[in-house]
Amino acid sequence: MSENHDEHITPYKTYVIIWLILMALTVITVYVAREIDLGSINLFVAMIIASIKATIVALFFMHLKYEDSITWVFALYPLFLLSLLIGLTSIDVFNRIVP
Amino acid sequence: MATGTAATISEPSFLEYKSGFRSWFYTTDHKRIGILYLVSISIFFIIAGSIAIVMRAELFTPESNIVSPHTYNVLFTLHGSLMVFFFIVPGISASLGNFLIPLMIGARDVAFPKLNLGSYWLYLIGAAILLFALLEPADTGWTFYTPYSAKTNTNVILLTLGIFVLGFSSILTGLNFIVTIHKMRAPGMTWHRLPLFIWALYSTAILQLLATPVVGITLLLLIAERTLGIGFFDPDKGGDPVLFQNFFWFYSHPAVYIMIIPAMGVISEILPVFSRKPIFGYKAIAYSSVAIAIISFFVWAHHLFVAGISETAAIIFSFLTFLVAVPTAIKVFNWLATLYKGSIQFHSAMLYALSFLFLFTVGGLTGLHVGALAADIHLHDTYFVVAHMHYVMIGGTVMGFFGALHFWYPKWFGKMLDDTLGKIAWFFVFIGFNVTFFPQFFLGVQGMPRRYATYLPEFESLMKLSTIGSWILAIGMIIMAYNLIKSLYSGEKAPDNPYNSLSLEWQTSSPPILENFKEIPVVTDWSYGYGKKG
Amino acid sequence: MEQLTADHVHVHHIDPVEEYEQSKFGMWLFLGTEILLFGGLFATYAIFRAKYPEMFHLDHLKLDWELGALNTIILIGSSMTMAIGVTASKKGNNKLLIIMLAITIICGLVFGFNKYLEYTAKFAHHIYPDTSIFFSLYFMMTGLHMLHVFIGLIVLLIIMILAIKGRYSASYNTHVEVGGLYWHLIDLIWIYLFPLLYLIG
Amino acid sequence: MNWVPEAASSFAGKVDGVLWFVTVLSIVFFILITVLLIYFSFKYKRKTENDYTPYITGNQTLEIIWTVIPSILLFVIFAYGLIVYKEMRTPPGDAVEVNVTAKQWIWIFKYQNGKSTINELFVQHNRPVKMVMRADDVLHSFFVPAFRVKQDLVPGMYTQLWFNPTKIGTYDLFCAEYCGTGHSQMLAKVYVMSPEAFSRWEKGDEEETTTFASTKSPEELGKDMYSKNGCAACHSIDGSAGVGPTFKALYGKNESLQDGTTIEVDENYLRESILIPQAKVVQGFAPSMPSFKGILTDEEIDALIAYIKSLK
Ligand code: HEA
Ligand code: HEA
Ligand code: HEC
Ligand code: CUA
Ligand SMILES: [Cu+2]
Repeated sequence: MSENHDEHITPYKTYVIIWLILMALTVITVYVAREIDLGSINLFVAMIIASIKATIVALFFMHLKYEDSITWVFALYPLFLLSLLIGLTSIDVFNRIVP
Repeated sequence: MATGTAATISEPSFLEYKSGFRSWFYTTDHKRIGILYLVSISIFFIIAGSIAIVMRAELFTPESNIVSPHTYNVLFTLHGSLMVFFFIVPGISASLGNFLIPLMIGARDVAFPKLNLGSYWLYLIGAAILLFALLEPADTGWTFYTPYSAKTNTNVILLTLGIFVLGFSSILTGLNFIVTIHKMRAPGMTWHRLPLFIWALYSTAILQLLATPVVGITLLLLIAERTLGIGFFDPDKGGDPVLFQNFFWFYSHPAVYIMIIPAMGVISEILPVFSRKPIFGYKAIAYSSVAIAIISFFVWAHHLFVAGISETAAIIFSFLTFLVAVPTAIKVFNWLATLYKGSIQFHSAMLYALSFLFLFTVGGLTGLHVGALAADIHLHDTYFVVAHMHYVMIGGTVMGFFGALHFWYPKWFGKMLDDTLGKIAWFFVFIGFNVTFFPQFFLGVQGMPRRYATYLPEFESLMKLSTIGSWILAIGMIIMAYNLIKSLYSGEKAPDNPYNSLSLEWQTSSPPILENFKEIPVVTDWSYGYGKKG
Repeated sequence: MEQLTADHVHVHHIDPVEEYEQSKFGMWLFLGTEILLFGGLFATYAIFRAKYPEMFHLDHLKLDWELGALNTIILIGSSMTMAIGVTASKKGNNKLLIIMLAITIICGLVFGFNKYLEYTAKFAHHIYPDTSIFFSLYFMMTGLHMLHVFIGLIVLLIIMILAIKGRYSASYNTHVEVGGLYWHLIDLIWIYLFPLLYLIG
Repeated sequence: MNWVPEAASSFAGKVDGVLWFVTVLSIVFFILITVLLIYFSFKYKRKTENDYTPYITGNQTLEIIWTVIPSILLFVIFAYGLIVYKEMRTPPGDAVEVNVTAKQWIWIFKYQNGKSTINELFVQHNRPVKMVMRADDVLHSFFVPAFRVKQDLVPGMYTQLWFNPTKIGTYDLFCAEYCGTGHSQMLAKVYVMSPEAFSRWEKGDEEETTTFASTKSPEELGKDMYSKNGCAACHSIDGSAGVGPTFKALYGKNESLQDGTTIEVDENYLRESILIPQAKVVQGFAPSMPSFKGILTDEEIDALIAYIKSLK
C-alpha cells in the first residue's frame, strides 16, 4: 500500500492484549472441559469459546474489522454454507426410518 | 457506449506478436490462455463424444456385442467424467471467460495473470493424471458412489485425483474472475452497465469458488478410504454410504449451474445483437443469475430421493428444487421478450441461441418431472434422467457454447466463419440431437434403467432410433469442426465489429492487440443501447 | 522468467495499491475455499459424533490433550508474532518484520515437531487412521491441517527471504499481508480442532 | 395412451397423475414459448440493414406476472408430488413383509413362512406387501416400473418400500442403481398371483407341479434354473469370461485354482462350487460368487449340473 492509502495500522500493544485474551480463553476452555465437565453441553460451551476466539483472530489479527463489506460477505458466506452442509445433511441422517 | 479506438490501431494482434511454444505455454495473456483452454476442452469434447458414439453403437442391439459389459461401464464412466469435469465445467467459463472478461469490462488482463497461467497448468496436470488413470480405467460412473467405488479393483484413485487437481484449477479461475470483476472494471463501467455475460460469469465464479472444495475433500476422503482404510463411507466400519452422496452432490448440483449459467450469459449477449434491441429486463436477468448461484447450494439432495435419505430431507429438498426453477423461468421469458419487435437476423450464432431457448426449455421442464417427489421415484436412474441432463447440458450449455464460438470467432481469430456451412452444421446438430435424446424420455418413462450395457428387447426400437440420431449428430459436429478449422485458413478477414455490436470487446481490433485497448476506454452507457434515438 | 516479464509489458502497469487490494481480496476468497475444504471434515465430524457419542468419548481420551494445548499456545503465539510482523512491515520496520517471521516459522516448526511426536506415539500404540471413525477423523483433520502448516511455512520462508533481500517497505508489503492472512487461517482452524478432538470428543 | 407402462399397483395411477400433470403443464409452456419464438422470429425477421427497432428495456408488470405465476404453479407441482409421495412411503399396517437381500448380482427374497426364492418374487393379488431391504455388498435399487416403485438398497442399513399389486401377471424387476459389471443382468420377475394360486405356492406344491412334474428333461430344467437363479449374470454359455468362468466346455476340463492346484471338473466339484463357492476358487477370478446353500434344492442343483454337462 502507498502513503496516501488510509489503511488502519493496529498498534503492537493491541496484539499483545489480544494474545493474552486468547490465552485466557484457551485456559478456560481446557478448564471447563476437563475440570468442570458439563456433560452434554460441553460441546456447546467449547464451540462458543472457540467461536469467540476465532472471531477475535479474524477481526484483529486478520483486520477483518477494517475491511469493506464485500470482504465480509465472502468471509461469512462460506460459514453459512458450512452450516447448511452440516444442518441439511443432519436432517437426512437423523430422520431416516428404520423399518 | 465508449468511444471506439479500433480504427487507429496498427499494433500486432495478440496472436501475432510472438510465436513459438514458450510464447504460448508460458504466456500470461488472458486471450492466449483462453485459446489454450479452448483447444484443450475441445479435444476432450471430441474424445468423450466419440466414446458416446461407441456407447450408442453398443446399445443398438439389446445384447452386448461390440464391447463387454465391463468395457461399457468403463466407457460411460469416462464419457461422463470427461464431459463434466474436463469439458463442460471448465468449458465456457475458462475458455470464453478468460478471453472475454477483460475485454468486456475494459481491462488489460485478469487480476492475477500468473495465477491464471497456473490454473491452466493445473488443468494440464489433471489431464496428465487422467492419462495414467486410463491404464485401468475406473468403472464407477461419474458419480463415484461408495461402496462400489471403494471396492472395485479398477483405478478409481488416479481418476479422482485428476479431478481433484482440476478442481483447484477451477477454484483459482473462479477466484481470479471475482477479483477481476470487482476491482478492474474500466472507469464508468458500473455494475448496472456490466454486460450480462459478466454477471453470469460472476455468479458462476462464486459457485466454482465455494462448491468445488467440498467435492475436493469428498474425493480425498474416497482416496483415503481406498489407501488408508478409513471408513466414513464404509458400512462395515460404521460409516454411511449415503453420506458420500450428500457430499458429492453438494458440489455436483451447483456444478450443473456452473455449466449452464455461462451459457445463459452467452445467450443474453447474442440475442440483443441479432435482434438489434436492448435486452429485455436487464436487472431481472442479472439478479436471477446471482439468485441461481445462491439457491443452487440448497437443493443437492434431489438426486437422492430414493437413495435412502429421510423423508423430511426429501420433502425439503424437493421444495427448494422448485424454488431454483423460478429465476430460470424469469430468464427464459425475458429472452423471449427481447425478440419482440426486433430486427432478427438468422446468423448461425443466432440459430444456436434460438435453439438454446427451445431445447433448454424442454430440458428445464423435464427437470420439474424429476423434481416432483412421486414422479422421481419412478423416473430416477432411468433414461428419463439421461434425456433430461442431455437436454440441459447439450441443448443448453453446448448450444450456448457453439453459439459463442460462431459469434466471437471473428474476434478470436480475425477471420469470418462460413455462415452457410455453419447453418448446415446447425441443422444436422439440431435434428440429430433431438432424434438421439427425445426417444430417451419415453424409454425412461417405460422403465429402461440407465447404465445398462444390455437391455430387454422391448426397448429395442427406441434405442435404435436414439443410436441413429447420434450418427446424425456426429455428422453435424464434423461439419462444424471442419468449418471452424477451415475458416482459420481460408476465412475472410474479419472487420473489427462485424455485427455492429455495442459492447466493449468489439470496440478494439479483431483479433485484439496484446493489451486489449490502446487506451482504457471510459464507459458512458450500457452495451445494449440498440434502437436508441440519437 | 526474465524473458517472461520482458514479454509482458503490462505487468509493470499495475499500481501497487491496486495490486495490494486485489491480492488481499483474492486471499480472502481463497480462505473461503479453505473453510469449505475443511468443511467436509467438520460435517463428517458433526454427524459421526452425534451417531457414536461413546466411541468419540472413549477414543478422545487416548489423545494427549496436554500436547494439544501446548500446540494451541504455540500456534496462537505464532499468529500474534505474524500480526506484529505485518504491522511492522506496514510501518517500514523491516528488521522487526524479519525477526517476527523467524519466530513465527520457528513456532510452526515446533508445532510440526510436536505433531510428529504425537503421531509416532499413536502408531506405537497401534492406533492408525483405520482404527476407528474417530481416529480416521483425527488423522484426516490434523493431517490436512498439518499439510496447511507445511505450505504456510514454505510461504513464510519465501517471504522472509524476500524481506531479507529488502523487497518490502512501508509502501509495498502485499506478500506479507497476504501470507499473514493464510497463516491466521491455519490458526483459526486449529482453534476449532483442538477442543473438538482433544477436549470434548 | 401407452407412453407410461402398464399400471399394476394401487398408487401407480396416482403417480401417473403427477406425471400427466407436470407433462401437460410443460406442454402448455413449451407450446407458448415455441409459438412465440417462431412467431417473433418470422414476424420480426430482418428486412433491411436499418430496420427501425424500438428502445424497450423492460416492463415491471410483465416481470411480476412471469415471476408469480410460475412460482404458484411450481408450488402446486411440489404439493401434488408430495401428497402422492407420502402415500407411496407409508405402508399400511397389515402389509405382509418380505425380506429382500440384494448382492452382486442377484435378488434373494425371504418370505414370512420361511420360504426363499432367487430372482423371483411371489406376491398375492390385492394384498399390500412391504419389502424390508438390505444390500450385502454395494448399492442396488429395487425398481418395478409397473408398480412405479423404486428404492435403493444400502449396505449397513435397512430401507423399505411397499406396494399393493392390483393386476395378476408377471412384471419386470430391475436393479436401477449401478452396482458393477453385472448391473444390467440383475433382473428379476415379480409374479402377482390370485389368492388361490398364491396359497398353493405358499404351501409349496406349486413348484412341484409346475417344474418337476413337467415333462421337461433335466437339461431343459437346468437351463431354466440357469436363467432364473441369476447364474447368467456371471457365467456365460458362449465361452466368453464374465464375472465368473464360462460354463461352455466346463465339464471334464482341468481347472486351475487360486492355490496353484488343478482339479478335474466333475459332478462333485460342480456341486461344491454351487454350495460352497469359496472352497475352491478358480484362478483369475475373485471369490465373489454367492452361496446357493439353502436356496436351491438338490433336484435343482442336479438339473443345473446336467445342464452344465450338456454345454460342450
Ligand atoms: C446444465 C445442467 C443442468 C441444469 C441447468 C439442470 C436444471 C434442473 N434440473 Fe437437472 N440434472 C442435470 C443437469 C442439469 N439440470 C444432470 C447432469 C443430472 C443427472 C446427474 C446424474 O445423475 O448423472 C440432473 C438430474 C436432475 C435431478 C435428479 C434426477 C434423478 O436422478 O432422479 C433432478 C431432480 O430434481 C433435476 C432437477 C432439475 C431442475 C428442477 C432444474 C431447473 O433448474 C430447471 C429450470 C428450468 C425450467 C423450469 C424451464 C424454463 C422455465 C419455463 C419455461 C417457465 C415456465 C415453467 C413452469 C413454471 C412450469 N435434475
Ligand atoms: C457435457 C456433457 C455431455 C455431453 C455433451 C454428452 C454428449 C453425448 N452423450 Fe452423454 N452423458 C453425460 C454428459 C454428456 N454427454 C453424462 C454426465 C452422463 C452420465 C454418465 C454416467 O452415468 O456416469 C452421460 C451418459 C450418456 C448416456 C447414458 C449411458 C448409460 O446410462 O448407459 C448416453 C447414451 O446414449 C449418452 C450419449 C451421448 C451422446 C450420443 C452424446 C453426443 O452429443 C456426443 C456428440 C459428440 C461427438 C460426436 C464428438 C464431436 C466431434 C467430432 C466427432 C468431430 C471430429 C473432430 C474433428 C474433425 C476435429 N451419454
Ligand atoms: C455374483 C456372481 C455369480 C453368480 C450369480 C453365480 N456365480 Fe458361479 N462363480 C462366480 C465366480 C466369480 C466364480 C469363480 C470363483 C470361484 O470359483 O469361486 C464362480 C465359479 C463357479 C463354478 C466353478 C467354475 C469353474 O470354472 O470351475 C461353478 C460350477 C459355478 N460358479 C456355478 C454357478 C451356478 C450354477 C450359479 C447359479 C445358480 C452361479 N454360479 C451363480 C460368480 C457367480
Ligand atoms: Cu444391482 Cu445394479
Ligand atoms: Cu441437481
